[in-house]
Amino acid sequence: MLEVRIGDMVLENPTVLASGIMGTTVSSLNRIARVAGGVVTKSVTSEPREGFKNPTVVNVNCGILNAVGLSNPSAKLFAQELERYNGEAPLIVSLAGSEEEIPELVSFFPMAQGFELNLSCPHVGSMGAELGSDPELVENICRRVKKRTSKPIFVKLSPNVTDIVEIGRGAERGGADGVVAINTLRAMVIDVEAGKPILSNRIGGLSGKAIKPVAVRCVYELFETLKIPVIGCGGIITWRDAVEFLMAGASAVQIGSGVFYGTSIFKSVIEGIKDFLVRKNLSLEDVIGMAHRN
Amino acid sequence: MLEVRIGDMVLENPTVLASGIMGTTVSSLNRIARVAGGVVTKSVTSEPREGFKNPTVVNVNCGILNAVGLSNPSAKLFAQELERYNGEAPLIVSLAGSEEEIPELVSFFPMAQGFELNLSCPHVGSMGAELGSDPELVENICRRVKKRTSKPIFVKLSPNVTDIVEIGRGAERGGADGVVAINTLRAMVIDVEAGKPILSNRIGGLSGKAIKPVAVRCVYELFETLKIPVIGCGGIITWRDAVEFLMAGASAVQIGSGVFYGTSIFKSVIEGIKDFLVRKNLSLEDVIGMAHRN
Amino acid sequence: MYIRIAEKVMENPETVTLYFSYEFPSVPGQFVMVDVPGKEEIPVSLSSESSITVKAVGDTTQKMLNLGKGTIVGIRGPYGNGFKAVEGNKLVVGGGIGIAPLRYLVRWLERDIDVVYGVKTVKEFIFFEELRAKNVVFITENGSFGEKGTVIDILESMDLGKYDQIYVCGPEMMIASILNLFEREKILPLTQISVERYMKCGIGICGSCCIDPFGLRVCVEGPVFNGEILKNSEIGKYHRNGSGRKYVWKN
Amino acid sequence: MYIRIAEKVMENPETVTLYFSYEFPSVPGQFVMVDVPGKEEIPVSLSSESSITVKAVGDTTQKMLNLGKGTIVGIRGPYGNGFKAVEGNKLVVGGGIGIAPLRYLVRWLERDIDVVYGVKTVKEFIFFEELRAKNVVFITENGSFGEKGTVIDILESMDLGKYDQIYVCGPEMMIASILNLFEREKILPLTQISVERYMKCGIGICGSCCIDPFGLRVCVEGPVFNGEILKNSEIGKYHRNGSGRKYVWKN
Ligand SMILES: Cc1cc2nc3c(=O)[nH]c(=O)nc-3n(C[C@H](O)[C@H](O)[C@H](O)COP(=O)(O)OP(=O)(O)OC[C@H]3O[C@@H](n4cnc5c(N)ncnc54)[C@H](O)[C@@H]3O)c2cc1C
Ligand SMILES: Cc1cc2nc3c(=O)[nH]c(=O)nc-3n(C[C@H](O)[C@H](O)[C@H](O)COP(=O)(O)OP(=O)(O)OC[C@H]3O[C@@H](n4cnc5c(N)ncnc54)[C@H](O)[C@@H]3O)c2cc1C
Ligand SMILES: Cc1cc2nc3c(=O)[nH]c(=O)nc-3n(C[C@H](O)[C@H](O)[C@H](O)COP(=O)(O)O)c2cc1C
Ligand SMILES: Cc1cc2nc3c(=O)[nH]c(=O)nc-3n(C[C@H](O)[C@H](O)[C@H](O)COP(=O)(O)O)c2cc1C
Ligand code: FES
Ligand code: FES
Repeated sequence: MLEVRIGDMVLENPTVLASGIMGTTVSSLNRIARVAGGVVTKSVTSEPREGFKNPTVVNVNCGILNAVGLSNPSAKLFAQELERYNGEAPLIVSLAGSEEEIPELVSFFPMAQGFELNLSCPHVGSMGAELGSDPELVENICRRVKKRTSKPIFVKLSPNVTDIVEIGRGAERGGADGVVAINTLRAMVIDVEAGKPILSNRIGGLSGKAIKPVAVRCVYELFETLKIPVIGCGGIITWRDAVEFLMAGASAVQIGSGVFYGTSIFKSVIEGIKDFLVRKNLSLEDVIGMAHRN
Repeated sequence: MLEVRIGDMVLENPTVLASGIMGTTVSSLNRIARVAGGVVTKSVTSEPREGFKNPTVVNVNCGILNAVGLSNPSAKLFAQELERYNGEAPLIVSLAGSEEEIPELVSFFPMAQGFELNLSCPHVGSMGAELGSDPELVENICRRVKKRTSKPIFVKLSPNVTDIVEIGRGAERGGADGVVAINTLRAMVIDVEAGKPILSNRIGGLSGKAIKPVAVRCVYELFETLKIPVIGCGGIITWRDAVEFLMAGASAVQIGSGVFYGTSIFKSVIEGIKDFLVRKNLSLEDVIGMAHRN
Repeated sequence: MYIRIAEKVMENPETVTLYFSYEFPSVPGQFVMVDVPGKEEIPVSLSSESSITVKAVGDTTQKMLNLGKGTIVGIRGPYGNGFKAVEGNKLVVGGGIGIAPLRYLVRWLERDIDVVYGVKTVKEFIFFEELRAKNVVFITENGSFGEKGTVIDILESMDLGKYDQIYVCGPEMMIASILNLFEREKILPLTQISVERYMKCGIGICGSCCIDPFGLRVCVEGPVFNGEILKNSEIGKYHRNGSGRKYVWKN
Repeated sequence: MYIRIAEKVMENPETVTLYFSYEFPSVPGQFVMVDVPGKEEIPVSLSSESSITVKAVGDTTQKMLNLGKGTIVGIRGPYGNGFKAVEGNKLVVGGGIGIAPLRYLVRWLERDIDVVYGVKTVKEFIFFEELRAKNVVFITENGSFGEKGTVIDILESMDLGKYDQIYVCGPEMMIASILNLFEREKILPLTQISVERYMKCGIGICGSCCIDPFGLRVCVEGPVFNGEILKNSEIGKYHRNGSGRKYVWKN
C-alpha cells in the first residue's frame, strides 16, 4: 500500500532516513533500515574530515542548528564500515566534495543502491558559495557521476539559492534520477550572555520544524517544473507533515531532525500515512502532487 | 541610553515597527509611534492594489505565513492618510513597485522622515524573480530614489537569494543609508484535510520565530561587509531576540509578527534591553556587532 | 483547524446556521475566520459555542448557504474580545443578522434580559422560537410582525435608564443612530457594541481592521467596544476595504 | 542555558567540581553538554543535582580547572537515561573519575549500598569524606591507601551473588574486565553500566555516539546500559573519534 518506486529503486514505504542523522555507523543505519523505506548515510568525502569543533549541533527554538563540518572517516574507511549493511532497505550513500572528487567516490561503494550528491559544501575555488548554487556545475557533476554508475543518483538541493528550480533543472539535465529538497537553511544563533554565536563555526544550518514551510514550498515549485521525482525533506515530525510534502509533490520523504523525537518516528509517520489513506480512501499516487490539482 | 542614530535619523530607542504590520491606517501608526523608536508604513504602490483574496495571513507552527499581495489604496490616497501622522517617532514610508515607479513615489510623502524600499515584489519583465535579487537593479533604484530625496533611504532585503551580501553591496553602492534584513522567506503550508495550500496565493512569506536564525545570520553577514548600518528584522519577540540582532550587527531592530503577542511588545523589548545593558554594564554601542568581536 | 459541518439549519431563505460537533472555547461576541472551499476566508461571529450563522450578502456567504452537511471548512479562532457579562438589568439590541452573536449572548447571560430585535420584514426573523421564550420586542420596518418601525424608534420610546448594561449588534447605520441616542441619554459608558471591519489576519497584525482615531483593532481590542470609544470614531462615518481605501457610508 | 559557576571545589590537583546555583531536574547517570568559553563543548556527568566534576585530560577539561567562580558556561541537558533505582542490596563500582556520577547515585540511592572505589594512588581519591561515611572499600593500585590492587582484584574476591543490582562507571578497560567477570558470574542482567563515547549533539541525531552492533546511542539509550547489552558490543574493543574513525583500544 505504501510502496514507492523512484527510478529503479523500490521503497517499501515513503520514509527515508536523511543524511547526517545516525548515519555514521553501519549499526545505526541497520537499526533504522528495519523500519524506514530507505536510508541515506552521512555524507562522505575522499579524505577523512574531523569536522568542526563542538558545539556542532544545538537545539534552537523550533528546530536544530548544526555545523558538523562533514566529519567522516573517508570514503575508504566508511566503505569498510558499510560492508556490514543489513540490506533491509535501499542504502543510499551521500557523497560530498569537489566536482572532481565526487565522481571518484562512487566506486568505493558497491553495496550502495543509489547515491545522493550533497552539493551544499563550499565550492572549491569560488570562496563561500556552494557547488549547489550553480546549475551548470550541478549538471556537470551529475553527468560525471552517471558515467561511473548505473545506479540511481539524487541531488540534494540547497534552499539557500535565489531559484531552487533552476538548480533542479540542472540536475535533471545532468541525468539525475531525482532531487532531494531541502538541505538546511544558512542560519546563526547568538548567545546573548556570552555575546557570541553558539556554534564553533558561527554559521550553521537550520533544520526541523522551522524550515518545513520553506521545504514544502521548494518541493511544490520543483514538482511543477521537473519531470524527475522529488524527495521532500525538512521538518517532518508527524504523518501530517509527511502528507503535506506528498501533496506538494514529493514521491518520498526524508526524516532528519525528527529523529530527536525518537527513532520510532518512522513507524509513527508510516502508520499515520496509512490511516490517512484509508480514512480518505486514497492511494499514495492520489496524494502525491494533490495540492497542484486542487 | 537607548538612542540610536542611523544616518540623519535619530531613534529614541532601537525598536521599529516593521512594514505591513498595523501600517495601513495612520491611527494605528500613531498608536505604535508612542512607544517604538520608529515606524514603517505598509508598502505602498503607485496604483491601488486590492491584494490577494483571503486567506492572506495564517498562523503556522513557529510563525506566520502571509501573502497579502501588497494591498494598499495607492500612494496618493495613503499620503492623505499620513497627513494626520502624530510625529512621535520617525516615520518611514515603505515603497514598492517597479524600477521606474518607486522613485516616482517619493514626492507623495513630504511627511516621511525616510523611505524603505521593498524590493521583494515580482520583477516586471523577468517573470517570478524579485527586483531585490539583482544587485545592479538594486543599485540603480537606490540611485534614482536618492536623486529625488535627501532623506535617508533603506533597502529591505529578501533572504530568498543565494548571497544577501551581494545585494546589500548593491544598495550601498547606490547610496542607501542602510539595509533592513530580512523580509519573509518564501514558503507554503498545505492543509492535508483539504489537500491544498492554505493561502489563496498558495505561496507566501514566512515570518516570526521560525526565521530568526536565518535573519540573524543575514545581519551577521551584512555587518561583516557593509559600511552602512544594518537594521535587523525577523522573529523578534523578546528582548533577547533583539539583543541577538544587535550583537549580530544590527543598529536597530524591526518588529513585525511579534505584534501578535500584543502591541506592548515594543515596551517589553525596550525595557528588556535596558535591563540587560545595566546588568552587563554595557552601552548600546558595545553591544552592536559584539558577536563579531567575541 | 479543519472541521466538518455536523448540522445545517436554514433559518430563512438567505440565512443559514452551520453547527459543528465541536464546542469552541469562547465567549459570545467572539468570531472565527471561516475559509470556505473555493471561496474566501471571512470573519463570522459564533452564534453559539458550536455554530455560526451567516446571511448571504455576496459570493462567499452565498456559497455557505449551499454547503452540505459533512463538508469540511477551515476555521481559525475564536478571535476577538467578546462581550462581558455584568450583573443587573440588561438590554440586548439586535438588528438584522446582528442577532447572530446576540443569540449566543442571550443564552449565556441567561437572566434579567430584555431583547429588542428589529428586521425589515417578518420573513427575516431568525431564532424566532428560541427568542420568543425570552422577553423580546420584535420589530419590523413594514409592520408585518410585532412593532412597526426601526429599532431606534422603539429604543427612543423606552426607559433606557433602567438598564445596567446595553448590548448592541447590527448594521452600522443602526449603530450610528444608537450611538447618538445613547449619547443624548448619557448612557454610553454602559454599553457594549459589536462592530465589523474588513479583516485579513484576525490576529492583530495586518492592521486592516483598525478604526480611527485610536487605531484600535476590531479583531483584537474588539469587535465589542464600549460606546464611549466608538462615539467619536469612524463608526457610522466611513470604513475601509481590503486595500485600506476609505469608503464613506451612504445613508 | 547559560549558567554561572556558583562554587568551585578543587577535589585534587587535576579534578574540579563546579557547583551551580541551579538544580538540574535529573537522575544520577545523566550528563550535560558543557560549552567551555574559548574551548569545546564536552559531555560531563552530573555529580549531584547541581554540579559536575571534571578531571583534566586534555585542552577543554584543563581549562575547566581554571574557570573562576562566577564564570558563565553554556549548558545543554541533562541528557541520557541515567541509572534506575532498585530495591535490595546494591553494589556501586567506581574507577577513577568514574566516581563522579556514582557520587550522585550514592546520595540518591541512600541505603543498602556497598561501594568499591579504585584509583591509582591515594591522591586521586575524590569525595573522600563524603564516601567514607558509607560502606566503602577504597582501593589503590600502589597500595598507598586501602586495599592494594585493581577494582577487578577486589570484585573477584567478593561474593557478588548477594547483590540485587550492581552499578558501574569507570575507565573502559575496567568495564571490559568487569563485563568478563560478570559474565562468568552470570550476573550480567543485574548490572547497570555507564559508558562513554564521542558525542556531538547529545540528543540522538548526529549518530557519533552509536555503539556496535545494535547502533544504540550512548546519548539517548545510554549512557547507562544493562551489562548484557554491552557484553558483545564494541565496548572494550574499539571506539570512534569525531570523524567516525575507529580506534582499537590499546590495553
Ligand atoms: C467581527 C465580524 C463578525 C461578523 N459576523 C457575521 C455573522 O455572524 N454573520 C454574518 O452573516 N456575517 C458576519 N460578518 C460579516 C461577514 O464577514 C460578511 O458578510 C462577509 O465577509 C461577506 O463576504 P461575501 O464574500 O459573501 O461578500 P462580499 O461581496 O465579498 O462582501 C460584502 C461585504 O462584506 C464585507 N466583507 C467582505 N469581506 C470581508 C472581510 N474579510 N472582513 C470583514 N468584512 C468583509 C464588506 O463590507 C463587503 O462590502 C461579520 C464580520 C465581522 C468583521
Ligand atoms: C556521557 C559522558 C559522561 C562523561 N562524564 C564525565 C565526567 O563526569 N567527568 C569527566 O571528567 N569526564 C567525563 N566524560 C569525559 C569527558 O567528556 C572527556 O574527558 C572530555 O571530553 C575531554 O575533553 P578534552 O578537550 O579535555 O580532551 P581531548 O584531548 O579533546 O580528549 C581526550 C579524550 O576525551 C574524549 N573526548 C573528547 N571530546 C569528547 C566528546 N565530545 N565526547 C566524548 N568524549 C570526548 C576522547 O576519548 C578523547 O580522546 C564523560 C564523557 C561522556 C561521553
Ligand atoms: C546534525 C545534522 C547533520 C547533517 N549532516 C548532513 C550531511 O552530512 N549531508 C547532508 O546532505 N545533509 C545533512 N544534514 C541535513 C539533513 O539531511 C536534512 O536535509 C535537514 O536536516 C533538513 O531535514 P530535517 O528538518 O528533517 O532535519 C544534516 C542535518 C543535521 C541536523
Ligand atoms: C501580514 C504581513 C504583512 C507584511 N507586509 C509587508 C509589506 O508590505 N512590506 C514589507 O516590506 N514587508 C512586509 N512584511 C514583512 C515584515 O515587514 C517583516 O520583514 C517580516 O514579517 C519578518 O519580520 P517578523 O518576523 O518580525 O514579522 C509583512 C509581514 C507580515 C506578517
Ligand atoms: S484583521 Fe488584521 S489586524 Fe485585525
Ligand atoms: S551524540 Fe549525537 S547521537 Fe549521540
